[in-house]
This record gives sequence, C-alpha cells and structure tokens, in this order.
Amino acid sequence: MYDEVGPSEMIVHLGPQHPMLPGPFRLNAKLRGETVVDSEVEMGWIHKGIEKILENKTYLQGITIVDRICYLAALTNEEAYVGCVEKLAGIEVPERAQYIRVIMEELSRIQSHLLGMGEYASFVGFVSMFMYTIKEREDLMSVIDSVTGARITHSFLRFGGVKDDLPEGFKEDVKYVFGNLRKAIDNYEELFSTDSIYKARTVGIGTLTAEVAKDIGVSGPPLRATGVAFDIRKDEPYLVYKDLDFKVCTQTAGDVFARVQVRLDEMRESMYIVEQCLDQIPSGPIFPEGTAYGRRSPVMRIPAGEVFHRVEDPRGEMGFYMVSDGSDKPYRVKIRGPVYPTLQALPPLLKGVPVADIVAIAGSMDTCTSEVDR
Amino acid sequence: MMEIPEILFNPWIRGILGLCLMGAIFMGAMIAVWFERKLSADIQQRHGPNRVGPHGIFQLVADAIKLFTKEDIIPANADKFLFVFAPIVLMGSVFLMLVAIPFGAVIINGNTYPIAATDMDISILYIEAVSAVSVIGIFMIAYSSNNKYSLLGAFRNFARMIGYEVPLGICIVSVAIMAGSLNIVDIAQAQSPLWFIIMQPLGFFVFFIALMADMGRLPFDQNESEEELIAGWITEYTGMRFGLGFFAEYIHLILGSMLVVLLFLGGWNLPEMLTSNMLLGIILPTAFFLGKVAIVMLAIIMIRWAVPRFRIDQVVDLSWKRLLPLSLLNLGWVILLALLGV
Amino acid sequence: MAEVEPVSTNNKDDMQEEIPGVMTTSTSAISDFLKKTKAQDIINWGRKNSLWFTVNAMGCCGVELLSTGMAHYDTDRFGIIPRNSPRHADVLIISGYVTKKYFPALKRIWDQMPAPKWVIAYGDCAISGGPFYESYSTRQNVDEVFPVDIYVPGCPPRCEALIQAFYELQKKIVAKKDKGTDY
Amino acid sequence: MDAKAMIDSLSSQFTGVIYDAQVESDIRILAKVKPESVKDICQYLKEKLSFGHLCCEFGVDYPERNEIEVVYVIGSYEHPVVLTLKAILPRDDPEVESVVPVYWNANWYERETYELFGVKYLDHPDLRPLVLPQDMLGEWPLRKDYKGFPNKTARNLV
Repeated sequence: MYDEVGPSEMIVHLGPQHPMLPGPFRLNAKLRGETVVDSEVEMGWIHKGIEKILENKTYLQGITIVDRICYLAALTNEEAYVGCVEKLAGIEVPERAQYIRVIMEELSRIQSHLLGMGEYASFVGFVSMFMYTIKEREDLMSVIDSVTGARITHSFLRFGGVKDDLPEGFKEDVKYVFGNLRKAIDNYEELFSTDSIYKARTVGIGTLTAEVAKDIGVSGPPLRATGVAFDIRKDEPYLVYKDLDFKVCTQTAGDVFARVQVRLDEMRESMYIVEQCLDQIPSGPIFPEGTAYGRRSPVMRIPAGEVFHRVEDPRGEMGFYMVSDGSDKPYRVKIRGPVYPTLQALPPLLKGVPVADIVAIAGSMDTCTSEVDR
Repeated sequence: MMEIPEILFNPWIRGILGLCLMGAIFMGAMIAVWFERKLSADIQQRHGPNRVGPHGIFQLVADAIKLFTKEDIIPANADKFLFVFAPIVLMGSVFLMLVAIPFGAVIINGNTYPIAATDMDISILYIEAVSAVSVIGIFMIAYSSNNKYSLLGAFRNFARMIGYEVPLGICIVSVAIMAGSLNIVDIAQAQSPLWFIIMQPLGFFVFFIALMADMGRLPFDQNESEEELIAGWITEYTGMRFGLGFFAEYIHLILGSMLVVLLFLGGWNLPEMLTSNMLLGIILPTAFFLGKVAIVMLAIIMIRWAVPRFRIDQVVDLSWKRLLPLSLLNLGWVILLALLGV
Repeated sequence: MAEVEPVSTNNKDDMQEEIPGVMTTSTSAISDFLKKTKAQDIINWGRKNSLWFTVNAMGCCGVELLSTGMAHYDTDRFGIIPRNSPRHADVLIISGYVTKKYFPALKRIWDQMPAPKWVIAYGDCAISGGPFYESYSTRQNVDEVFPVDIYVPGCPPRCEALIQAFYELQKKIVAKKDKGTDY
Repeated sequence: MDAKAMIDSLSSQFTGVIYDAQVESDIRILAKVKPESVKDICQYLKEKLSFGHLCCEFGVDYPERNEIEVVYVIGSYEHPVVLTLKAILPRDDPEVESVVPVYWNANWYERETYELFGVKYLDHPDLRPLVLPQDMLGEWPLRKDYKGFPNKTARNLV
C-alpha cells in the first residue's frame, strides 16, 4: 500500500485516537480525492494480554478478567467462559439460574445494541439520535445495575449459578422500562425509515452478499443482514434457549441500513424473550444443591480436557477454547471474538467508497476494538 | 434618497457607532451560540449549560475568557504567515458583509432611515461577493495547518460553495428583478404590501437551502464533519484562533438570517398606522425585523439538530441537479410576472 | 520509550539578573503581572467553567466516558463538552490501560494540547494498572509521565464519579493548586 | 450427515494423515493432522463437508513435550458440528502451511499466532506482527517459558 502512492493520492491515517470507533483503532487509507483506493487496519493499541493473564489466574478469578474483554457485552463473555468450565467440570446449572442468566444476557444485548445503534447514527451526523438511545440505555442500565451491582463489568455469573437472585419488584421495573423502550424503538424505526437523508446515506452502502459474508467469516447482525439465519442460540442452544420462543431476525439487503434494521428487530425479540422468561421462571435454588458450589466457590481443580464453547454475543459468535491440565488454573484459554473477522473485512469493503462512508460502514459493523485486541 | 441627519456625518460619532455595532454583533454571536446550545439540549432531552449564571447565559463569557488565555500553538510544519493571517481573512470577509447589511430601520414622519453603515446601489451584489471570500479564508486555514483532515475539509468546502453560489445568485437575481433594484434597502422596501415569499415561494425554498449550505449548517457541514475529519478545516487551531473561526461561523449565521428576512420575509415593513407615532416608529420596525431574524435562526438551528449529514457527492448532486433547475424555474416565473406587469 | 523531562515555564531565575538602569522583561512578564492582580481570578473563573475534554475511549472506562458526555448525565450543564481534536481540549482523560503500543500516541495527544491543560486518571488501570498490572503489554505508572491532577478510582468508575472529578478539578483551579498552569 | 459419518469420510479420504480422530459428542469432533497437509484437508473440509466457517486458529505451547499445537476450530453455517483440527509442530522450529487461501479470515489469526508463539506460516500473504509493537517480536509472550510475564514495573504491587 505504501509502495506506490500516485501523484494525486495521499495516505490518511485515521486513528488511533479518532471518534470513528469506541476504542483505539487505526485505519490507514489511501485516498484519491475523496475515494478510498486502498486501506489497511492496524490493531493492538489496547492489547492487554488477557489470554496470558487468564493462564495465571484461578478459574474464579478469571471471571473478572473476561468481563473486560469486551466492555459492551460483559455478561455474554462471562457466559462463554463459565460455560466452558461447567462443561469441563460437568456442573449442572439449576433452572432458575439459567433463566436469570438468559434475562440478564438479553438485557445486556439490548443495551449493547442501543449504544451501537446510537453511535452509528452519530457517525452519519445524527447526533441527537445518539442522545436518545443513550437516554433509553441509562434506564436499562439501572435495571441491570439493580441485579448485578455494576454498570459495565458485572462479575455476575458463578460456576453453577449466578451471584444473586433477582431483587423484589424486578418484574415491574422491567415492564416499566420495556414500555418506554418499545415506544422508543418504534420511534427510531420510523425516523430511520422516513428520513430521506438517512436513507441516502445508508441504503446500498457497504453491501455484503451472503456468499462473501460467509467466506470472510462474519457473524452476528452483519451476517444476518445478508439473509443467513445463523444464530448460536438456535443452532447450538445453550441455557434454556431451546424452551423459549423467538425468531432469528434477518434482512436480505446486506447493506448498512439492513444491519441497523436487524439490530432494531433483535431488540424487540430480546424484549420478548425477557418477558417470556419472567413469566416462565421457576422458583428454586440458584446454585446446584448438594455440591460445594455456591456464592463462594471453592478452589476448583478441573479435570484435564479440552472444550470449545460458543454463545451468541450481541456482535456475533463468541467462543472460548479452554485447555485444562487438571490444576486450579486453565492451561490455555483462547478467546474467539465476534468482531475479529468483521474488522478484518473492512479493507475489502472500503475499496472505492468515499471518505464519509468509511465511518458509516465501520460504524454499522458495531465493532469493539477491545475485544479484537484482548 | 432619504435625508440623513447632519450629526451622523461626524467621523467621531460614526466611529463610536461602528464600535457599538461591532460589539453588538459579537454579543449577537454569543447569544446565538448560547441559544444553539440550549436549544440543542432541549431537542436532545438534556438541560444544556445551566451552572454559569441564570440558565447558563454567561457560559459563553467563560468560554471566551478561556479561549483567549489558551496557549497559541503554531504547528511546526505549518505555513506560519498564512496560519496567523488566515483567520483574519475569514473574519474580515464576514465583517465586510456588515458594511452593507441594514440592521433595521427608523421610521420618522413616514420617512424610512435604514440603520446601515453605507448605502450602496449594488449592495446585494457586494454582499454576495464578499461572503464568497470566506471560502478563501477557510482554504487558507486548512492549507496552512498542514493537516490532511483540514485539507479534505477545505476541498469539500470548495466543492460545496461552488455548487451553491449559483442557485443562491439566481435567487437573488430574481428578487432583484422583482424589486427593480440591486440595493438591499430598496428590496426590503419593495415588499411593503406583499412579501416576496408569497410571490415566489419556490425562490424562498431554494434560497433557504442554498444559504444553509453556504453557511455550512448541519446537513451541509461536510467541511467540519466531526466523526470523519475530527474538526475539519479548523482541526489544528487552538485558543482564540479557533475562537475566531467559531465566531465567524455564528456571525455568518446571524447575517444569513438577516438576508433571508430582508430578501423574502418583508424586512422591517409594517402597516403605516403602526409607525405613525414617533416613538413606535423608532422602536417597532427594528424590533419586528430582529424578531423575524430570531425566528429564522431558530429554524436553522432546529434543522441542524434534527437531520443527518449528507455525503459530499450528494450535496453537489443536490445543488446542480435539483436546486439549479428549480432556481431557473423560479427566475422564469419572476420574468413572466415582470412581463405581465404584476 | 523516550523519558520525559519536567518542563518548567517559570522564568523567575531570568528575572534576578538586573542591569542597573535597564528594565528587563521576559516573555512571562505579562503573566507575572497578572498573578499579582485579580485578573488571574477572573481568568480562572473562565477556565474552570469551560473544561473541554478529549474523547479517547481506551477501555471499559471509555464507555462510561461516552455516557457521561451524553444525555442523562449531561456534563454540558457545567460547560464541560467533549472535543474530538486535542487542539481544542483542556482536559486529557486517561480512560483505561495504556499499552506499550498506544503510549506514544497518548503522549503525542498530550503534547498537542495547548496549555493550560489538565489530566484526569480515570479508572484503576490508569492509576495502578488495575486487573492488568502484570501484563506484558501494558505500560505501568503513567502518572509519572503525565501530571495527573485527579485520580478517579473504580473499575470502571461510575459517571457520577467523573462528574465529581471535574468538580474537584474546578475547586483545584480556583484554589490555584492544580498542576496544569504555573502560578 | 452426522458427526460420525463426517469423521469417517475424512479418515477414508486422508488415510495416514488424519489420526486420533474421535467423536466427542453429536456436535464436536476432534482430529489430529500431519502439519504438511493441513491446507489440503481444509480445502476438502470446505468443499465437500461444508465446513465453511473458521471459528478460530491458535497455538498451545507444551514445553514438556517440546511441542506446539496449532489448533483449527472449524464450524459451519449449514450444520452444527464443530471440528477441532490439531497440527503438532516441533517447538524449536514450528512451521506450518498457511490456510489463508482456503479460509480468508485465517489471516489475522495466523499473524497473531506468529507474534505470540513464533509459529512460522509458509506462504502467508502478509506475516507482520498484529497486536504487539514491532520491537517485541521474538519474545513470543504466550509461550509458557516467557520470562517477562508477571510484569514487576507497577509501583503498588499487591
């Protein structure tokens, strides 16, 4: 890319500190006038070596570390990690704990989508939209806060259960927040589908076809926007997802507009899931009875073995590969983040687009650089 | 021409009045910024500044003091002469517009005395010409700061301005034809019974959009576009140099709103019975005029916070493919009216 | 990594060599004069009420940083607004782990900001390394390089904590005890 | 085609190259593979068995056995089976063929494995460090014998 810079071309380094993405990230773009000729992504600005740290922490300590892989969806990270350990150690999670996990993860999915969508709207110049979504998100955050005691990094799941039961009045709180949120989401959809400037900026921009998306390994909303109904919650159900009624939201266009639309639909679907869970949730213990697992887990030694466990993150497929050697610390943990392939796909997607669409396309992927760097 | 009181020819009086005018326009810009911050907060379900003074009205004073006392950084590879000189060009072009724009009028005994620094026969052309100079100021700022974001912003600015000056000019021509004069005071006076917005609504529409693009308000702020180009053309400027660019933008906003009122919304014209009284004649026309200016400003600010941003190629498309034919249509309509002798 | 020398803008030593009959002046003469007067108080009033901060979300705290500037928490009430260009900003918020790769960039952002400027170390990672204190990739003790005025502990601290940090910074500026300017 | 049939098809196609193949559950299969034919197997997996989705690729260091395992976790969009392929390399000079021509997104995974473990990928289009600064190359921080890990520079170590 640097070898041949033509007479009317210049290289612009977007980042590492740039409002384009929440997190340091650098895009070196070669421009001819306003058009991107070539581009390249540089990563690693916040590489903190989580995989190495996890090898040196006990299993229980690891929960707090995996929270910080991707700060927008901490609960699903925990779910993937805890799920790995539970599979290896053969721990059964009681049903009530499973329901609580599903509720919290879906709430966390909604808040992540709200933030991603609002941020995306601000990238096309719609700053007010960002304010609206953040405002709705704050209500949701306080609901999550009332259960987990934290806003971003929860450390809520434990092996075999969850840290705490749902507080009193949780159902009413959720109902109240969802009432407002439903209206808000309908408003967003109306805004997005009627605003002609917004449509001119998004329809037909950054189009991925289903074949290309599969080929480059994208997952989550960018893939579902191309019409592929790939969702770990359906394809490889974990927790109680197989008992719940929900559909995988897809669009066919595969462009920026479709991705945002998928997120809007998914938020509605998540709300539906949470409401079902609140109706169906059985009473009972939140930790397996008759075992040592409880609020304070003992020092665990997990039988040697290897396991790959994956869950559906707000951004796509989140997988953990864990190798255990029988000691109280994992031998090796590999984190497979959903954004990794998505961010890789940026340079080919950005070829030939104007500068203004760089942020539109990069923003619509809803990337989280922290998770790519780890 | 109307008679002007002798005392106004005294250079000292003129100087003091001029200074008052400058102060007033700076105050106006500050009020506009405050207005915008409060209004945008309202639209975005926030409070906006409310700690410094009642409802945060002194917020801009604090900002100005801070900007004045910031370190003045000239980047190492910047073109130093241009870097220092460019904000002055920008500010100058905006202030030169002040020379010709009337800020209202005083009606005494049925005679109208516009409050304006000069009385030119071609003032509307002059305003057009001078306001186009600001693009050179912006380009000098961007070029001298040796920053690629700035340069991209400046190129976008050029592309946009070239596109929008044409429909803007055609709309002004159609107004001038209807009024039969190139003098902005005469144009305002010509709307005495009927505002031009009623005679040529299409012209108003095109003029309003083109003016917003000219001022770089949000659907058209590609030269600044925060999320792509950090702060666009003004990225490298610090302290008061940044403040100058910022103020120039808002003074431009005020003057643009005044132009809209003067050309299409009837200026200061009131029914004769309201201005027959001496006191009312001094106060009312100017108040009426400034009130309309405030409403136009409100509209422009509200549009800014309610829409996303165009891409630069869409902006240029809009100007050449939509607004230019529409403005020509409007010109034809005006000529038809003139031929029919309406 | 280049070590950073402490920069002194205090030119008092230059002033002591007096030539008889000649009044010497230095570049800091105006600011020296201002210090003796009430003007500095007015300037500080302006500075404290208009703290613009850079948006560099570097970690978990970055999300809280974004939320703080937006609706609901709305720092605009205090005249505190986010700016994307470091040239327009007054406050650098180190919001997360500083890695060896990112450190030069952060240093550069700091150098690009015009004086007077302040630093807020937001979150445990910026203060002491947080959960990543032993990592091979992060750079510890960033407060040895940046003159940090306010430390906000928490992992991540809540938005209210950041607002209070700004409030404490305002108090420090009024009391002339901050590290950002030379009094 | 269920997991058992897949592993049979794979073993019969590549006799001697695939070994230790086992079915862990309905949706997980594991196999070891000779490093020199990783690319061919991936090609076969993608085209014949519709394993089109490379979940991840990484290294695991075993200093006692003097081996580095390169693990490929390959999933699919059509069926829920996930295959774990392992190629075992010598620790002193780990070299393996790149699978970028087959799986496009292996690019970054291989760059990361290279800088963290020192696994050399032959025919990789662009083998540069991804997340580490250039001067940390050669330290291979995720190997078990990496010296710099508990970083002692933090002032207030607990």
